[in-house]
Amino acid sequence: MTEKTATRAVDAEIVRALEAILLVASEPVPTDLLAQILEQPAAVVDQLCASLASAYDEAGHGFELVRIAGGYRYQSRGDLAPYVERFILDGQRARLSGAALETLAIVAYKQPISRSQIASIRGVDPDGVLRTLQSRGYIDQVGRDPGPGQAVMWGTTPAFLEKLGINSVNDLPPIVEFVPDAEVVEALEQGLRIPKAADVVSDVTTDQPSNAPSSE
Amino acid sequence: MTEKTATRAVDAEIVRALEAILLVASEPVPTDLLAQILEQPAAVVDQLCASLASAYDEAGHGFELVRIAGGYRYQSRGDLAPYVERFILDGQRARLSGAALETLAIVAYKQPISRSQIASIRGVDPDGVLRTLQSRGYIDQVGRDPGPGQAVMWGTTPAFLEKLGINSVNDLPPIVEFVPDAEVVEALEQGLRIPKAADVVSDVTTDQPSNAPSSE
Amino acid sequence: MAVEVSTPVFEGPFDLLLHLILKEQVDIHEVNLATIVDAYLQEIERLQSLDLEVATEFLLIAATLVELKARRLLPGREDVDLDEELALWEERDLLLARLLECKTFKDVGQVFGRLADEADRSYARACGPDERFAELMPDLLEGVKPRQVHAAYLRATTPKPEPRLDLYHVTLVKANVADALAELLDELPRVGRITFRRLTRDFVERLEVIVRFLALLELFKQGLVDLEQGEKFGDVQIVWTGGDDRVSVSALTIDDYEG
Repeated sequence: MTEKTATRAVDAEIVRALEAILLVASEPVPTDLLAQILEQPAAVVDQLCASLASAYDEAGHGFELVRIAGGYRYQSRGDLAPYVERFILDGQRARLSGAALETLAIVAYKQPISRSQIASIRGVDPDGVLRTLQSRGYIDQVGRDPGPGQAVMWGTTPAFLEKLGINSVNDLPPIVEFVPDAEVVEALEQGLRIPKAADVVSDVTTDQPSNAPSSE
Repeated sequence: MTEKTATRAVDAEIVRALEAILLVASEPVPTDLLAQILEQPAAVVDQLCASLASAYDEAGHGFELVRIAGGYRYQSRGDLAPYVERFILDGQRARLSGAALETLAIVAYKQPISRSQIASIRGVDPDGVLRTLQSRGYIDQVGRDPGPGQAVMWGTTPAFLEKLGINSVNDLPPIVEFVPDAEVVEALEQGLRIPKAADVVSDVTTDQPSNAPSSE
Repeated sequence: MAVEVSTPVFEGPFDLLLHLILKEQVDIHEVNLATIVDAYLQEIERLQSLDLEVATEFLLIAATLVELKARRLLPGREDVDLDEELALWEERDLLLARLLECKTFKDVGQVFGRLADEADRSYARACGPDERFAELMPDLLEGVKPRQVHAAYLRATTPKPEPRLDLYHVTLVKANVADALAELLDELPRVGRITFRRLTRDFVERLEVIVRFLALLELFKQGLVDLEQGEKFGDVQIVWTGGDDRVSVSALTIDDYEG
């Protein structure tokens, strides 16, 4: 009994950490990984998750903690699906942004490729875009870099090939040695010119702060 | 009173829907969108979110609901960062340099602002810093100066608000709060004092022509 | 990533000046402008690889400081030219205002740093809807052809032209001691003797006059000119003593002034 009371005190912090980890996870987190991070036996983790799940049920939250695919994750409650559906239909952008398409193209041509390799090509943090692409099922984690750090490696999915109507990434137009296209050469040459009136107008209309991407 | 009780009943469902939607969102969800989906006035949504946030605080969860960059989102609690960082391998966040922070400060308070206006405040060429900030997505070109030269004007992005953990630039403290206090002003004034006749004599004796700028 | 212009210690002229005034000086009532000027000029000399714009900014502030300091060297104060006095005050107030503004944003920058550090400790949920809702997700790739993926790849991997920012709307005074020296070395041997007032009468910008004065001091130090002033506030007479041989700017070691 005394043992159990001591465990309870530790639990409070562990349970909060559990919630924090599960919240930021984008896929089910395996028990073993949770056990390792929280420095607790797997059995304890399972037990904590179970009681957390029933605590959410009792409190009547709109989300639940479920055990799925060998791990734990938060998800919205089934009865609230109509709201979630409305959110997905109303709230999602219907077009892949230019940045997302570029990132997808990099993954397609360079797979398997790590987040940091993508970052070094695009010059920006690709996390948000990768999440979007993954949530749409166009890319997925295809393994880990065997080197130090074991970075997650990304690749395209069969769904991606299907949407593009090709059988394999080899069917994508081949990449030849880089030759800057005319537009780029011109831009380099004109580095210091005043933009023409037409450019100015389009710049002003398209570059409002509110349109700036938030997580690309 | 009866009215209030009726509201409560509706609220329970709305609050659960709110939780479900926020759980599946991959970026901050604007009040207006929530209001539209939940068919509630925006003010009610804001109020519900606020009370939900404080309910989480009181319950001592490992996550919190915050208002950020014009919307609401779930995030892990700051004190649990050590656990979350163990989970997210690439969790290390890049810190901004002093120069980057100062430039960001100028852009945040003076936007839209041109490169040369920033240069005149900081006294140094801001191009490198501006490129860094733009590639991180914290600032963006928000248009062009209508005047001659049509300088590119810079402004902050939603990603900047997220980086600082604030909802809007209007939440930043008024700039007057940062104006150096009297002591500093006096020190600067004294430092750049134009001497009166009395000072002249003593200065002449100490300042030899050898103090003139030389190239050796 | 671009190389940020920075000196070992100070990031810019304001940085340096703020430091000199606010930190070096113990007793603010005993602040000696001469000390600041000397320390400032010394620091500028130490800076080897300043780019032109920063160097100009440093120089501009140095010029103002030198002018303030020169005030102390001038004999007698009874018949001060009111216009000049006023101009000097304006110059000083401008510098003061810029220093205050710079200090203000330095302080804001620190607050931003604290906010960012605090915000960095929290991680956002960004998971998105689970597979139960997959059907609802609009197909973002609808209509996208392999050719467009190819084009996007090329766009992503093509080095972007450095975003050059337009400068023409800025009327920066690009005064430079080296250029001033070159002009003086061309002009003075020809005229032999000239007053400072005449030498600078065509200049509109105050800074140009100051830079010309600095160049003249340089020549004086090198023993190429004599300077005479017959009376208080009288014209400064400049006499070329460098002989008839052409002296080139490169023969004078003035590297520190160049951008």
